[in-house]
Amino acid sequence: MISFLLIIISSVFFVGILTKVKAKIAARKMPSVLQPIYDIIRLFNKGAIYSPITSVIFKMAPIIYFSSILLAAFFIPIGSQRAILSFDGDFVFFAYLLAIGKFMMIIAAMDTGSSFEGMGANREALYSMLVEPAFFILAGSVALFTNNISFSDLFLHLNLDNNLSYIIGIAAIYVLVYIAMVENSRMPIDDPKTHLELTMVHEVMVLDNSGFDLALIHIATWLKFAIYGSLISNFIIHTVWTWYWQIIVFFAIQLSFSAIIGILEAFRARNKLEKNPQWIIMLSAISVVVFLTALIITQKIILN
Amino acid sequence: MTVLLTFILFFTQKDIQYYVGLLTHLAIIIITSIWAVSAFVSATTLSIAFMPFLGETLNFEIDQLTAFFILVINFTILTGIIYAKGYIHPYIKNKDKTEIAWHFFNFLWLHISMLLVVMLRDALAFLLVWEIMSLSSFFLVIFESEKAETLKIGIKYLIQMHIGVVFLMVAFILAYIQTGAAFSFDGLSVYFASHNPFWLFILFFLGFGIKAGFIPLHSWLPHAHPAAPSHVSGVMSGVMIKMGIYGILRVLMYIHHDLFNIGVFILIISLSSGLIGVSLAIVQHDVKKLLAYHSIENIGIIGIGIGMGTIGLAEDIPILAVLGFGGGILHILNHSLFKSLLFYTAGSVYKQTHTRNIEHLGGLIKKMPKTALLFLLGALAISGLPPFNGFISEFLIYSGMFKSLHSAGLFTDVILMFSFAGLVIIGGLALFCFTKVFSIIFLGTARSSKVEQAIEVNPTMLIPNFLIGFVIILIGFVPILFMQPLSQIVALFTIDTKAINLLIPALNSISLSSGIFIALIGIIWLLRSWQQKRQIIKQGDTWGCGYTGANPALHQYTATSYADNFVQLSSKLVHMKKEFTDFGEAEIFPQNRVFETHSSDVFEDNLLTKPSNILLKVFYKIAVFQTGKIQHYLLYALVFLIVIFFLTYFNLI
Amino acid sequence: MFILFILEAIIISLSIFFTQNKMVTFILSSIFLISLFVITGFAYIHIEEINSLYFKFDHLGVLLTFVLVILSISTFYHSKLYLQRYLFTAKQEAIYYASLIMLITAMMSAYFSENIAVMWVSIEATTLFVSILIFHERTKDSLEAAWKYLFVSSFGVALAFIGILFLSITASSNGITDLNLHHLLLVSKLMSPIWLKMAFLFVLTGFSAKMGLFPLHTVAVDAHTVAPPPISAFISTTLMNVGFLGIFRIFTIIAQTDVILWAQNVLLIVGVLSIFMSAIQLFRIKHYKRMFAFSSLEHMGIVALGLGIGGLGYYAAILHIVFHSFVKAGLFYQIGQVHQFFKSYWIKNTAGYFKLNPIGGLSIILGLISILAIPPSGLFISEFLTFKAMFIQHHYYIAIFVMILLTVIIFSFSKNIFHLLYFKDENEINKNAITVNPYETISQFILFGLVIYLGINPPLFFTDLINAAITVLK
Amino acid sequence: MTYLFIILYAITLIYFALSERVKKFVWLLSIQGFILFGVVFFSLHTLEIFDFLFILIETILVKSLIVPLFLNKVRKHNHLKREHEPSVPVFYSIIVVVVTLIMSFILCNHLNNNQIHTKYFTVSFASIIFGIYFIIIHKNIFSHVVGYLIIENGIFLLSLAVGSEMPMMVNLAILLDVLMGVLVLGVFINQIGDTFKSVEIDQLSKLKD
Repeated sequence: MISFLLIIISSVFFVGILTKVKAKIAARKMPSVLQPIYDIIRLFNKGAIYSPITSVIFKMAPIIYFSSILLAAFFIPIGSQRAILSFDGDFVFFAYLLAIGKFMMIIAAMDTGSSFEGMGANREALYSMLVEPAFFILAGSVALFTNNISFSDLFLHLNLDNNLSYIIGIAAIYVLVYIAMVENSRMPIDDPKTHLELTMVHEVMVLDNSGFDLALIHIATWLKFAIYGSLISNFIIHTVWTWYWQIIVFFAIQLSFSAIIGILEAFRARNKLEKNPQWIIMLSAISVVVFLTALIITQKIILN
Repeated sequence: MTVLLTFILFFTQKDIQYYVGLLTHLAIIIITSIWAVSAFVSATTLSIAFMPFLGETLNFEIDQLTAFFILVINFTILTGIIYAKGYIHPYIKNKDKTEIAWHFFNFLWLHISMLLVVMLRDALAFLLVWEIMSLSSFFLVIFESEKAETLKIGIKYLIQMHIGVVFLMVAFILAYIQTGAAFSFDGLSVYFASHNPFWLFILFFLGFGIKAGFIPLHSWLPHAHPAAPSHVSGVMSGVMIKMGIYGILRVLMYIHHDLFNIGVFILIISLSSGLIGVSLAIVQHDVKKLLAYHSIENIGIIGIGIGMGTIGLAEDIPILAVLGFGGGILHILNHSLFKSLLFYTAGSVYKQTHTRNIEHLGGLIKKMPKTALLFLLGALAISGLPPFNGFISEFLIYSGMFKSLHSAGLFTDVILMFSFAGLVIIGGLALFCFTKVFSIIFLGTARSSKVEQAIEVNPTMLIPNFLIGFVIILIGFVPILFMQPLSQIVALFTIDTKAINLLIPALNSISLSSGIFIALIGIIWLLRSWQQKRQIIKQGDTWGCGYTGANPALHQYTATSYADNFVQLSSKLVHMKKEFTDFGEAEIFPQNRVFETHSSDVFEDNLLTKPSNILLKVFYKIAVFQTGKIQHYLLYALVFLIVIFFLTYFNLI
Repeated sequence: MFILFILEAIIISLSIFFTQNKMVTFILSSIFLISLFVITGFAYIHIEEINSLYFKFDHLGVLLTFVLVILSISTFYHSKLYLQRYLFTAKQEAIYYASLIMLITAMMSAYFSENIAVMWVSIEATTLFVSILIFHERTKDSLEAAWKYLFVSSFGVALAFIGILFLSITASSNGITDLNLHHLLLVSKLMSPIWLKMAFLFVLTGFSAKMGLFPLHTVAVDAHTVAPPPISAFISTTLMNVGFLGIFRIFTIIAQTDVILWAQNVLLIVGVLSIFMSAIQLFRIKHYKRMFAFSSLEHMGIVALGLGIGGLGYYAAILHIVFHSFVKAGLFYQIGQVHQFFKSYWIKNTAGYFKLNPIGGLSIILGLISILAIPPSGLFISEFLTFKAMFIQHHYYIAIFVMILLTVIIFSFSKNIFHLLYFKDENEINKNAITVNPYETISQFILFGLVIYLGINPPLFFTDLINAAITVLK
Repeated sequence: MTYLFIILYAITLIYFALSERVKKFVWLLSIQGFILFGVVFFSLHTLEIFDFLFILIETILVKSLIVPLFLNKVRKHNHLKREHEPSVPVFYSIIVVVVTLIMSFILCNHLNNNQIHTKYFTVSFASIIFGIYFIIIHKNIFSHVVGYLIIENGIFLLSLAVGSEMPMMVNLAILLDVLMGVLVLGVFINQIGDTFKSVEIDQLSKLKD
C-alpha cells in the first residue's frame, strides 16, 4: 500500500522536475514544478469536443488506458514494501496490462479517421512490440538469478553483492531507463516538443482528445514514468536498510531519474525515424547479455 | 444410428433440411458430450463398442484427452450450426435442394468424423475417418463452387490432405512391420519402447502437421479458409486443424524416452510457425486470409506449449512439463473459441458488405455495433490480453518457462529464453495486426460504397457469438474452474501434476486483479460522466492539423500504410511487391495513377508451387505414348519382350 | 452341366440374331439372365468340382462370376435404356444382344475353364464378340477402335498362344499330353525354368491386351473410348478380369517353382510401368471415357503389383480387382447419363453437371472418391494392404514412387471431374428435353455402396473365397 | 527333307522384306502355305491318321489357297496396287531379316534338348519376330494383316514342335489362323476400305491424346 502511495506522490512531481531541468539546461525561464498539475486541473474544468466520426471506442479508450496503468502501479513493490497485488508471474500480467491500455489508445487514434493519428498509432504499436522482449528477457534473467517470478519476491531476494551482479544491476537500470523512454515515447524515439506531426509518435495519437480524457492521458504518462522509476529504484535499494532510509533513497532516485531524462532530452537528438526499430532491438540485445551474465552467476556457464 | 439419420437430409424439403441437420447435430452432441463428461467425472477411460470392422469389433476409447476434444468439437459445431442458419440463407434460393442437402450432409459428416478421429484407436479405422474428415471439409470448402478459383483451391487442399494421410499410413505401417504389435495407436508404444522414436515421430509430425498447418506445411490453409463459407471456416480453423495437434499429442503419449530432440524440434517449428504466421498475417488485406494466418500463429503457440512440455518431460522438470502441456491444451480450447468468434463476425461483415477486402470497409461500428464489439472481444482475446482467455493459456506457458529457468540446464535455459522472447514478439505482432484489422474494418469512416447498405445481422447469427463471448470472458475471469479437468488431461503425459496447484493462488489473484481492473474502469467512467454533466460537450470535425479540406474517407489511414513500417522490417519474409508507374521527365501535369501492393507467401512459392509446376510440365511433356498408330503399339510390346529377355539373360531380374 | 449352359446361350443368341424382334429379344435375354443365376448358384454349390470335362468351378472363377453376374444385370438394364434412347433398328439391337450374350458366355467359360487351351479359345472368342459390340455405333471412330482392338488383341492372343506352346513343350517333355491345370500343377516342379519363363513372358504380354495392362494397354483404352457406355462399363471390368485370370492361371503354375521370384519382378516392372503410363497420359486427357480407361490401366497396374509382391499382396490384388470392377462399371454407367445432358464426352463441352442433375452428380462424386481409393472406398483398403505388403517385403522405393504417381493421378483425375461437376456451363441446356429419371442412378449407388460395405466389413464367405483362391499360390 | 522346306521358308521371309508389291505378298503367303504343307507331310506322320489328314488338308486348302484368294479379293476390292514406300528402306529390312534368322538359329542351339524338336523353332522364331517387324514398318492395314499371317505361320511351325504329342495345339493354331487371320480381319478391311476410302494407317489414327 505504501509503495503505491509513494509511486502516486512521486509521479505528481515527475514531469514538473523534468521540464524544469530541461529549461534550466536550455537557459530558459523555468515554469513551476507544479505547472503540470495546474494544467490537469484546468483540463478537468473543461468540456470536451468529440469528432462525429468517432465512436464509443474513442470515449472508452482513455479510461481503460488510465486504469490499466493505475492497476499496473499496484504491482510495484518498493524496497521491502510489498506491492498491493503480488503473485507468481505478475510481471507478465503487468506487461500485458500495459499492452491492453496501448491497444485501446491505438484503436482510439484510428477511430478518429485522421490522416496523422494513424501514423502515430502504428509507430506506437510497432515500437512497443519491439521493446517488449527486452523487458521480458530482463525479467527472465532476474528470475533466473533469484528463482522468483513475482516483482515483490524478485526484488526481495535480489541482493547484488559480487561484482558480476553489479553488471546485472547497471545493465538492467540502463535498459529500464530506455524502456521507459520508449514506452512514454520520449527522446530519442520521439520528441514530444516537436511541431511536425509527421514525425510524432505518442503526441500525435492524442490530437483529438480533450478535457477529461486528455487529463487522464497526461496523468497516465506521469504514472508510467513513476512506475519505471520505482522499478529502477528497486535495483538499488537494499531491503536490509531501514524503512525511512529506503523511502529517502527512493525519492532521491525518482528525482535523479527525472533529472537524467531531462538531461538526456536536452542533449540528445532525436533518432531518424526509420532508425528507431534497430535502436530498440539493441535494448533486447543488451538484456540478452544480462541473461548470459545471470547464467554465469548461477554457475550454468562454468568459466575459469 | 445417427449415421443413417444423415441420409434423411436428401429426402427432405429445402425449408426443413436445416432443422433436420440441427436435430441430428444435437443428438450427436448430447450423446458424445455425456460420454465425455462421464469420462472426466469418473477419471477413467471409457470403452464403448461401436461397430464391426474387418472382422473384429471397433471400440470407442474415451480418455480425458479425447473427452476434452469431444467437448471442444461439440461446442464449436454447435455455434457453427446455429450461425449457419443465417449465413446460408441467401444461398438457399439459387441453389438446388440436393446441393443444400449435400452441404449439411458434409457438415454432419465433418462433425461425426472429427468425433470418430478422437475416439478411435485402431490405425486403419483412424486413417479412414481421418480421410473422411478431409473429404467432408473439402466439399464444404467448395460450397461456392461456381468460382473456378474456389475449385482450384479445393483440389490443392484435397491433394495436400492426401499427402498427409500417406505420411500417416507409412508411419503406421513402419511401426507395425518393425514390431508386429497391434496395428493401432497402442501398438506404437511397443515400437517407441524398443526403437529411437525420433524419425518415426517426424513422419507422424509431417502427417499431422499438414492438417495442423505448421509452417512450412501450411500452404493449403490460407487459401482454404477464405474460400469456405464462414461457419465452415470457423469450424475448420476452430477445431479441424486441431485434429493435427490431437494426433501429435496422441503420439507423444506413447513416447517415454529420447524426448529432448523431439521437444526441441517441435519448439523450433512452432516458434517459426508463430512468428512467420503472424508476420504474414499483418500484410494481408483479405480479412479471412488474415485470420487463417493467425490460425497458423496460434497453432504455433500451442506447439510452443507442447514443445515446452516435452522438453520438461525429457529434462525431468515437472513444472515445465505440466504448465507447458497445460498451457498448450488450454490454448487449444481458447483458440477454438476466439477464432471461431472472429470468423463468424468476419462472416457477418462479409454477408452484409459482400467484400472481404478490408480496404473497402470502415466505420462499420456504427452500422453493426454488436458485431463490432464481439469482434473486438475476439481481437483482444487472440492478442492474449488480460482479462480474457487468450492471456490465461499464454500465462500458463510463461510461468512454466520462468519457474523452470532456475532448475533447468544451460541449453534448456537458452532455449527457454528464445522461446519466451519469441512468444512475446508473437504477442506484440498479434496486437499490431489486430489493432490494424479492427480499426480498418470497424472504425473511421467508410472507404467504399459497399458499406452503405450494411445493417446489423439478425439475432440467429449473433447468439452463437454471444455464447462464445461468454465462455471467453468466463475463462478469462475465473480460470480456476478449468484447472481441475486440465490437470486430469495433463496427467496422461506426466505423473505429478502438483505444479498446477502451485499456480492456483496466482490464478486467483489474476481473477482479483481483473475484477479490480473492471471496477476501476467503472469508477472512472462514472467520474467522467459526472464531470461532463457539468460541462458542454461539443461535436467538431477531426482535427486535420490545420488542413481544413481533409476528407477522412480519402485521407484516413489505410491497412497497407498501417502495415508499411512493419513490412520494411520484414521485407525478406513477406515479399511485398509494389506496382506503380514512375513520373516521366516532361510530365508537368501528372495524370491518374494506380498503386498496388501484393504480398506472397515465400514458403508456398518456393516449397510447393514451383516444384509441382515443374513436375506437371515434365509429365505433360513425356505423355506421348498414345500415338494412335498400331505400329507403335506393337513396337512397345516388342521392345518390352526384348528388354525383359535381356534383363533375364544377364540375370538382372 | 456347364456345356449345356453354353449350348443354351448359343441357341438363345442365335435365335435373337435371326428373329430380330424386340419382344423376343427381351424374353430370351431375361431367360438367359435367369440361367446365368442358375449356373452361378450351381457353381457355388459344386465349388472345386470338375464339370463337363474341361471346366472346373474353382474359387477365383466363382468369385469373378459373382462380379460378372451382378454387372450383367446392370449392364442389361443400362443397355436397354441406351438402345431406347438412341433409337437403333431392331437388327442392330438383335446383333447387340446376341453378341453381348455370347460375350458373357465366353467370359464365363474363360473363368471356369480348367484346361488352359480351352481358356485360350474362350478368350479369343471374347475378342471377336467385343469387337462387334465396339463397332455397334457404326461411326468412323468406332470402326477404327474396333479394328485396332481386334488387330492388336488378336496379336496379343497369338503371343499368348506362343506362351502356351512353350508351356506345353515343357509339359509334354514331362509326359503331360493335355493342358489341364491340375495335371500341370502336379509336374510344375519338374518343368524347365527357361521354358516357364518364356511361357510366362509371352502370356503376360499377350493377355496384357485383354487385361489392359502395359505394354498392350493402348487399344483397350481406345475400345473403352468409343464403345457404348454399358459395354465400356462391361469390358473395362469383367473382360479385364478375364485377362487377369489368364495371367493368373500361368502364375499359379509358376508359383510352385523357383521361377516365381523372376515372375514377380517382371510383374512389378509391368505394374509400375502401367501406373506410370496412366499417370502421365492423364495429363493430356480431353475425353472422360478415355480418362476412366486410363484409370483402369492404373488399377490393373496396382493389381499386377499386388501379384508381384506376394504374401499379403495376393489377397490385396484379388480384392482390388473385384472392387475396381464395381466402381468402374458404376462410373461408366453414370457417364452414359452425362452424355444425355451434354451430348458429348469431351471435357471442354461439359460443365455444371451437379446443378443439372444433382443425384447423378452425387453418384459421380461418390464414384470419384471410390475410384481414387480415398476412404471410405473399399479400394482404399486394398491399396492399403498392397502398400503394407510392399513395406513388409521391403519394396520401399517402389512404394514411394507409386504413392507419388497415385497422388498425381488423383490431382489430374479430380481436376477433370470437378470441371464436369461444378464449372459454369456456357451452352445453355434445357433440362426438360432430357429424359433421365433419377432412379437410373440407383444401380450406381448400389455398386458404390457395395464396395464401401465390402471394404469396411466384408462378409465371411467373401473373404473365404479370396483366401481359398490364393491358397494355390502358397 | 524337312530342312529343305525350312530353308525355303527362310528365303520367303527374305522375299517378304524385299518385295514392295502387295500382290507379291499374297503370292508369298500361298508359297509359305505350300512349304508348311510339305513340312507337315514329312514330319507329322507319327500322328494317327485323322489328325494328320486334317492338318494336311488345312495347310493345303486354307493356308495356300483360300487365304491368298480371299486376300486377293480384298486387295482388288480396295484397288491396292503397290505398297507405298515403307517407313524403313528395304535395304535395312533385309539386314534385319538376316539378323533375326541368325539370332533365332543361335537361340535354338541354346534351347536344344533332346526331348523336343527344335528344328522348327529356327524359322518360326524368325518368322514371328519378322512378322512383328513387318507390321511395324508398313503403313497400310492390308500389309498389317499380311504381317499377322506371317506371325501365324511362325506359330504354326512352332506348334509342330509339340505336334506329335499334342495335335490339339496344332488345331488351335489353325483355328487362330482361320478365325482371326482371315474372316474377321478381312471383313474389317473391307469395312474400312468402304468407310475411309483408303486403307492407309494415317486415316486410322484419330483416337489419340
